[in-house]
Amino acid sequence: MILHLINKSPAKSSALEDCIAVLQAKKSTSAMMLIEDAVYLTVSQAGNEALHEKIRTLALPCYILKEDLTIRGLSLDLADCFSLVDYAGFVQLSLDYDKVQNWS
Amino acid sequence: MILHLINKSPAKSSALEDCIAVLQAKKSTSAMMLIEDAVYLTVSQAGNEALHEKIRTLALPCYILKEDLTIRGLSLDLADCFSLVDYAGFVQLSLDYDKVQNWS
Amino acid sequence: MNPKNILIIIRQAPYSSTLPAAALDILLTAAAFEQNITLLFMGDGVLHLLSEQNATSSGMRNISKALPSLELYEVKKIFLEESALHKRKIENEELVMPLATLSLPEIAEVTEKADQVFNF
Amino acid sequence: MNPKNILIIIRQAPYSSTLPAAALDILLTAAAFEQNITLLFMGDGVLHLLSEQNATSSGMRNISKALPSLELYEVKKIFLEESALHKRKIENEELVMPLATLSLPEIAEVTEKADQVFNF
Amino acid sequence: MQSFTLVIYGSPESQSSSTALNYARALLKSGHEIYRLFFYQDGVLNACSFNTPTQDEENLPVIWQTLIQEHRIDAVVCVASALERGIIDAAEAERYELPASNLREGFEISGLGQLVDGLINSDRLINFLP
Amino acid sequence: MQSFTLVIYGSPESQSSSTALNYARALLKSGHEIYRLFFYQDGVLNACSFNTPTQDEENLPVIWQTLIQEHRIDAVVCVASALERGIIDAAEAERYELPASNLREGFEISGLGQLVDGLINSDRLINFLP
Repeated sequence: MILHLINKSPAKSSALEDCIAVLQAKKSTSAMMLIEDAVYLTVSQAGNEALHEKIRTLALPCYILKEDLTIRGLSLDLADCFSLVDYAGFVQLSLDYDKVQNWS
Repeated sequence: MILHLINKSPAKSSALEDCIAVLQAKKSTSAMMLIEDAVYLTVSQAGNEALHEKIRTLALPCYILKEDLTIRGLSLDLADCFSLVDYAGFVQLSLDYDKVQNWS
Repeated sequence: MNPKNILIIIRQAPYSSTLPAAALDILLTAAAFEQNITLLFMGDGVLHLLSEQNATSSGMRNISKALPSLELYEVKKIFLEESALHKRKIENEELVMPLATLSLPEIAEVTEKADQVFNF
Repeated sequence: MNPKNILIIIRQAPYSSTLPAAALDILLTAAAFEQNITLLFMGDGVLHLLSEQNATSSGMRNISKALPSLELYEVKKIFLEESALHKRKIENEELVMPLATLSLPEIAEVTEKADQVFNF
Repeated sequence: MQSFTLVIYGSPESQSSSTALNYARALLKSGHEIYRLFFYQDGVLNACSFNTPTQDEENLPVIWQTLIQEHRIDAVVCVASALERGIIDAAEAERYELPASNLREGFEISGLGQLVDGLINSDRLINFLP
Repeated sequence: MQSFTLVIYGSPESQSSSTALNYARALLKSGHEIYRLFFYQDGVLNACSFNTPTQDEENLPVIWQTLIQEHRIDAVVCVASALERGIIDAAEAERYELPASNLREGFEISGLGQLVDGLINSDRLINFLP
C-alpha cells in the first residue's frame, strides 16, 4: 500500500506514466496523489484524457491537491477518476498508506 | 534565418516538437542546435526515431554539440539528420544566423 | 538608434518555473527603454491567462494580475497561439483579457522579423 | 532495531539533475548506518551506467565512476529495469558493470517490500 | 500522534518549498509532530539569512524560520549541499576565513546522517522534490 | 570581431552555467569579445563568494571569476534576483544591516536595464536557460 506522490506536469515528465506502468504490472491497493504541476493532468486535453482513461482502468484512487488547482485557476469540477483533497487530507493519506513514494 | 537552440531532453520537454511545428509552418533557412540534455535525442529509441524522421523531412540542419555527447558517454556515430559541432562551431553558428532563439 | 523588435514568448505553465516572471520583468524594462515589444503566449503559456488564479500559498509570483496593465507601458502587441485554447478546452471568457490569435505560420513570421527572441 | 529496507531508484538521465548524485550520497550514508539497501536503475537512469562518460567540462558530478565500488560498501543488490536497455538499443557490454534485471512486476514487489523509497 | 521527517530539496523559488511548508503546517494542525526538517540540495537556500526580496513576494526563509522557532523544530541543513551553495555557519566562516555566517538562526548545519536518522526514528519520511 | 552579451539563468548546479562558461571561452578564443555577462534568476548564485565545495566538484563561481578578471569582462548580477536569493554587495549589506557582503569580487550588482543595454549595444545576445 503505497501513496505515489507525483509533482510534474504530464507534458514535462513521464513520472505519471511510469508510475501507472508499475501499478498495472501487479495488482495492489496503492493510490496516486497529484500535487504542484501534476494537477495540470485535470485539464481536458487530448493527451490528458488518454491518461484519465488509464487511471479509470487501474481503478485505484487518484487524489488531487485542491490548493494547487486553486492557485492555477483550474476547475474544481473534476473528471470521475479524481478525488479532491486539501493539505489535511494529504497528511492523513500519508499515514493511511504504508509509505509515500515520489515520482518526479 | 534563426538558430534554434534546444537544451532539454525530448522525454522532458516539448521544446523540440514545438520548434519543429513552427519550422514546418513556414519555409525558412533556419537551423536547430541541440545542447545539454537535448542531445539525448541522438539515442536510437522509438520516440526519438520518429523525431529524426521529422527532422529529415524538414531538410534543415540539426547540429549536435559534441562535448555534450562525450560527457554523457553517447555515441558520436550519428544518424544522417545530425551534424556534430564543437563549441567553436557553436559560436560561429550563432553569428552565421541572424539570431539565436531558445526553446526550453 | 532605432528601437529593436523584441519578441517575448511565454510557453511554460504558471508555477512550474520562474521564467515567465523573468520574461515579464524583461518586457517591462525593455518597454522603459522604448523598445518595440511583442508578447506571445504559446502552448501551456496560455494558462497564465486564466482569470481565477490565486497565488497566495505558492510562494511564487503570479503574472496574470499584471497582464491587463501592460497597455500602460505601451505594450499593445499581445497575442496567443491560435490552437492553444481550443486544445485545452479553455473558452475566451475564462481569460483575464481578450487577445488576438496568431497561427503557426504567423508565429514563424513574427519570429523571423524580431531582432531578439526571449522564449521562456 | 532492525535495519530498514531502503530502495533507491534512479530514473533521471545524467547531467539533467543533481538528484542522482543526491541519491548516491543517501545510499552511502544509509550503508554506513548498516541499513538494507537496494539500488535500481529505471528508464533514462540506465544511462548512468554507460562506461564512456567524461564529466570534465560539465561542472556536474558523474556517478558512473562510483558504481563499481559500491560492493565495498556492502551494497550488493543493484538492478536495472528489464526493458530499459533494449528500448535504448544499449548493449550489456557498454555498461560500467554487469547487472541483474527486474521486470515491472518484480519492481512493483521490491517497491512494496521497501520501508522507504527514494525515487529520483 | 505520528512523527514526520520532511526532506526539502527545492530552493525558495521552487514551489516544492512552499508545498513542504504548507504540509508541515497541516500536520502540526492535525496534532502530529515534526521529528526533523532536513534541507538538502537547493533546499539549503531556504536557510539563507541574507535574502531581502524587494518585490511583493514572500520571504520563504523567514516563514520557515518562524515555523521552526514557534514549534521548536529540529531543522538541519546538509553540510555538503550548504558548502557547495555558499551557506555557511559561524564555524565554517572562521575555518574558510569568510567574513560572516549567512545561516539563518533556527537552522543547524549537519550531515546526511541526520536524514538517515530521521528515516529510522520517525514514522514517516516525506520527500519534497523540486 | 563581434561582441556578445551572454545571459546566465542557471545556478552553478545547473549544466547551463557550465555551457555558458565553455561558450564564453570559445568565443574569446575565436577572437570575439564579450560586451557583458548578465547573471539573472538563479544565475546570480554564480556570483556568491561563500561557496566552498568539499567534493571533487569544480567551484564554478571561482572559474567564472577567473575568466572575468583575466579578460576584464563586465559581469553584472541582477539586483532583484540577487536580493531574493541572498546575494548582497557591501552597500546592501549596510542598508539591510547584514554582517557582510557575499558578492564575489569581479561581479557587480545592477538592474535589468543592463540586460536591455546589452541587447541594444552588442551584436548578439545569447540566453543560457537552465
